[in-house]
Amino acid sequence: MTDELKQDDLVKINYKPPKKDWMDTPVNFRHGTYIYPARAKNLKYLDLPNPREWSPTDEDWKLPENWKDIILNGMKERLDKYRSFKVFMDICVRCGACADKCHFFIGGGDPKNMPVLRAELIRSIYKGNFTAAGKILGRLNGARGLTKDVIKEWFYYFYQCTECRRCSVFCPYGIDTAEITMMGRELLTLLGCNVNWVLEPAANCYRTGNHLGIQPHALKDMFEMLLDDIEDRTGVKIEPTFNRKGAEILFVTPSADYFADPGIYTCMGYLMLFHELGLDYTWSTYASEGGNFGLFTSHEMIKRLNAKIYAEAKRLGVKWIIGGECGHMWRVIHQYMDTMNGPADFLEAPVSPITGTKFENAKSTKMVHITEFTADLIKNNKLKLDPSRNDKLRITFHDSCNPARAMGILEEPRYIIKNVCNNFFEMPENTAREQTFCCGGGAGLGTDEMMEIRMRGGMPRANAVQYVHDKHGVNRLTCMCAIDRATLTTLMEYWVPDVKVTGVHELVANALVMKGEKERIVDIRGEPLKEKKGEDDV
Amino acid sequence: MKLLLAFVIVLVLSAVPYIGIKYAGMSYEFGVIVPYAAVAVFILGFVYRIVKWAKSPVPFRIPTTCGQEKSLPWIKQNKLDNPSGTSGVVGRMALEVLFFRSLFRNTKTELKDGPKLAYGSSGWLWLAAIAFHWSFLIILIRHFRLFSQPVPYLINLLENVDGFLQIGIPTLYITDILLLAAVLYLFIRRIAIPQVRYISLVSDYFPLLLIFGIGLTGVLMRYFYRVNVIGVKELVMGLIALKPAVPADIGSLFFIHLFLISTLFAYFPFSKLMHMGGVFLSPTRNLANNNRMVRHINPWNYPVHVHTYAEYEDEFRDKMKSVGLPVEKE
Amino acid sequence: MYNSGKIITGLIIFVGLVTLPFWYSIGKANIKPDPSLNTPVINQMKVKHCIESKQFMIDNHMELLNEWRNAVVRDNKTIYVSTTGQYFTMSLEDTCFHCHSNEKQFCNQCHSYVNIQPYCWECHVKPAEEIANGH
Amino acid sequence: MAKVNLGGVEIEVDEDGFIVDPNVWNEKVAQALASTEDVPNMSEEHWKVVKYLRDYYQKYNIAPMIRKMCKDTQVDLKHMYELFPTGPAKGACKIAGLPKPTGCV
Repeated sequence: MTDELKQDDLVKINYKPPKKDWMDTPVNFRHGTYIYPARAKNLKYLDLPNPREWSPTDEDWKLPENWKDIILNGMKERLDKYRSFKVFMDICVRCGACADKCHFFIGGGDPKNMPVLRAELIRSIYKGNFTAAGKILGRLNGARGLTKDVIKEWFYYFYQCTECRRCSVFCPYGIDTAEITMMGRELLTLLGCNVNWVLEPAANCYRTGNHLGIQPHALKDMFEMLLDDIEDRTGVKIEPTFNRKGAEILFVTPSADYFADPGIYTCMGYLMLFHELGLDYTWSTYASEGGNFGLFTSHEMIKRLNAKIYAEAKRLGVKWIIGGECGHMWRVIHQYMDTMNGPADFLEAPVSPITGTKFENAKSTKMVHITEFTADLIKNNKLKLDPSRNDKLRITFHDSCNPARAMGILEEPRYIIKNVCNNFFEMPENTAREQTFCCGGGAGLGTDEMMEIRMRGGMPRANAVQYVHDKHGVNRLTCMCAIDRATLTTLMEYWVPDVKVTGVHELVANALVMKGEKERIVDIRGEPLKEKKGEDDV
Repeated sequence: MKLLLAFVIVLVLSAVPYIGIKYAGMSYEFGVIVPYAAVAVFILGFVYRIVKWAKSPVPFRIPTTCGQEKSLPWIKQNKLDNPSGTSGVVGRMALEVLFFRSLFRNTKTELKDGPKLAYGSSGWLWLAAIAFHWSFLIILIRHFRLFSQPVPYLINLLENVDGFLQIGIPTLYITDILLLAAVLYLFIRRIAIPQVRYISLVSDYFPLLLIFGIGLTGVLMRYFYRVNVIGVKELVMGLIALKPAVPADIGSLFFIHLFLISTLFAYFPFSKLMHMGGVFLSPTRNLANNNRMVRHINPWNYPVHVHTYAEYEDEFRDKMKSVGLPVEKE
Repeated sequence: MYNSGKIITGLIIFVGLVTLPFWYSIGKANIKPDPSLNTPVINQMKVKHCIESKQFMIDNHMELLNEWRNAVVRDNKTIYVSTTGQYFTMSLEDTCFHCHSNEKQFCNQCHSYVNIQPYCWECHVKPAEEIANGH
Repeated sequence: MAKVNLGGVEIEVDEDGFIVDPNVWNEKVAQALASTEDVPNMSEEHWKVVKYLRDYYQKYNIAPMIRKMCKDTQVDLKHMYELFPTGPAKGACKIAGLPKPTGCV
């Protein structure tokens, strides 16, 4: 995967744009920089237009005959529906403050990865077709005609944006490239120009309830395995319930948490925590996915996939919902769910049954972030914790883009981490909190065929980890996002191999002193709690 | 090329009134009709653009949060960068509009050997932007002395503050220098930084040069080539009293100044300069981050196809039963 | 969500601010300045002529006065030779106000019209108003 | 999608060479796929893993967690990488004719 990518080549970055105007520079599809197109079967399953076999490297993309009208009508519709889109199309002054804020530009130097230029890709079409000045002045005003090459360019660059919103922090008008990329992808969806890494999870999620296509019996089997491991390591036997009506709380988390390394350790953390609390909660196989790859497809798809959470909460008759550690999932839950699929008036405003704390900030959506829930437990001394069990870990924390910049959930995970481990080190200021850098693989880019772009885009993040690794001997990168847990793992293997990736609740799992547990000699991964002498890499 | 074109356009725009006044005696056209038309276009155009934006709803509440959310009571919320209510939003917008809060965060990324990425704070763009916008505003307000009779005391005060250095006769205004310097900086920056030059359009160079032209003609009139300021005020007062008359011998420099301003006003609503109004409508800044507390309404929310639980159970019922998962229908 | 109320309010404020000069001028008489030369000394002059041409004085009196001040105070020079070769004492009170003894009717006419506040009077004493009778 | 000759049969594969239809899989196909994944000879251990994957997939329509795969086949992860140098998810699953997993993995 990363074998053929040489770091020495990757870091030779030329930030100087070419002489030729960007409008005259066609896109070049090169392996490692684009994602395979969505399979026809996935488009069909989701009733999306123009299912077909094609490849971005083909000359002919098999677009529908009236593709131009589709795009222009689609743009008009979205300009009328979204003030953000309309305003962002109009007010950019091209000051360039965003340019070196994008991880893909920093790590690659492609000028079209400057957020301003990414937006110009679509703004130029807007000007040429929807503004008088653009129609009259044409290129002088940055307008251009809509051609098939434009569509190719859109496909290339809107799938080289992870919708991380870092640029929008710095933009004097708050122009949010995520919003523009989302529009671009919606328009591409109208032509059936999607990527498989997004649409297959979306189709899976639609059908089986989760991205990975885990069917209910398989899900059960996976949990058996996790529960065995927990028993093996702690001596505590846990029996969670699934699809149980009448539970007080529904718990929803990304499916990667119960399928893939290292997410499963975080998942064990949830299981152990809830068991220890004696929480009256249930998992669902129908709403078995917190993530929402609709966010990377279209607003309509967000709603279609997200609808399951409230529907299942209603069916099971729970009072409220807790959500696990995931990034873009929380963008959807925090910023879209209630508007799209609410009001959730069949639920109750969340109250922690353990501490009695009312989660005022979630009283309408009725869904609480697990780190809010756990931080409250710790603050109220409801957990017995032994942070020394994490002593071999020297930890730093990666703020995942969406929780940081679409929610502002910054202190809760830090509070937990500081209470469950003794060695915590922040990454540099310009790379943390609202200025955090993307893992390089968000928004549906986390696939192997994108490896070059991922390693480039992840470089700023990796570089900051390298910094704390060198300075403080950091060997564990904590995050609260399932995409992060997958993509940062690869990123670390490539750039900072001594650092492993973990979720917040994996650290909780290690530190949590459970009733009736046996003496812990291994951590939740089954590795010795204490480093053997001589192997200490601190 | 783009730069040259913008330069030529501004030159031509300066030449037009000069020729018109000097050789065609069109002082009424340039002194009355053009300014009236420009102000009308500006106001109508501005309102039109805002209304056009306003017609599109804000379907989702999508603030960019730049600090700690409001959550548990013992966690300190960053009320300005992540507001949860109206007062916070007003504060955030005020910081944004008056002090360019977001631009103030600007950093410069550098890739050093290692590879090591370094992020230095980079305040020059912010400084120039602040100097430019505030100077422009103060100069605009100072011009009120030509638009009012008697002149309000506040204008005197502003003039005194702006000219407190008491350099030269007539007194040098600090904002005059700041404006020209800032525009020059913004302009040079646009040419000198390769990435910024790469993204720059004619419509980026043009307003800078136009404003520089306005500032320059203003400064020339005040400090070097005097025009008949009494005549200027008579013209202006006639215009605002809707009894336009053009006094003789004002001096063509003034008409160049006036024409360039008129151009700016008329150009404003059709250009990126509308960021002045747009910044107030930016959904990532002007919304409270109270998403989970208060439901936001999307006026065009419509029903979509979903995969219902019933359909799901129908497909997987046997498998569910095989592992003891409860089902609705046996 | 349209927020039309807020937007309309904002627009009204904006248009109000832009058109403020129009509103401000309503009901106010637009009196043009009319500097008066009606002083006893000027009235007695056969040829009414300042130290330089009228146009020069209109455009440059402030700089001339500034130069005079510097010449007198810093260089101890007190004689000004005009372009026509006449000699004048560089003195605001003795030369200028000798003729223009009507500050209110002369200086202030234009100065207040365009809102200029010369700082002459920070040092100099304003001349007693002398307006010729019978005007 | 491209068709390649695997074990004497023309089979449709995706961009990464995973076979599209798991039902066309047989041992000959597996042999052919193995040679594309740096597994020149399929040993008994290889077959044990591949057959386990097939069985699991047939039962659950998905590849097992890597951890589970190691546990159930009694092949530890390190050895798994020795057997399948391109990794258990990519190499072993591909040889077993399973589709590539997608999502946050």
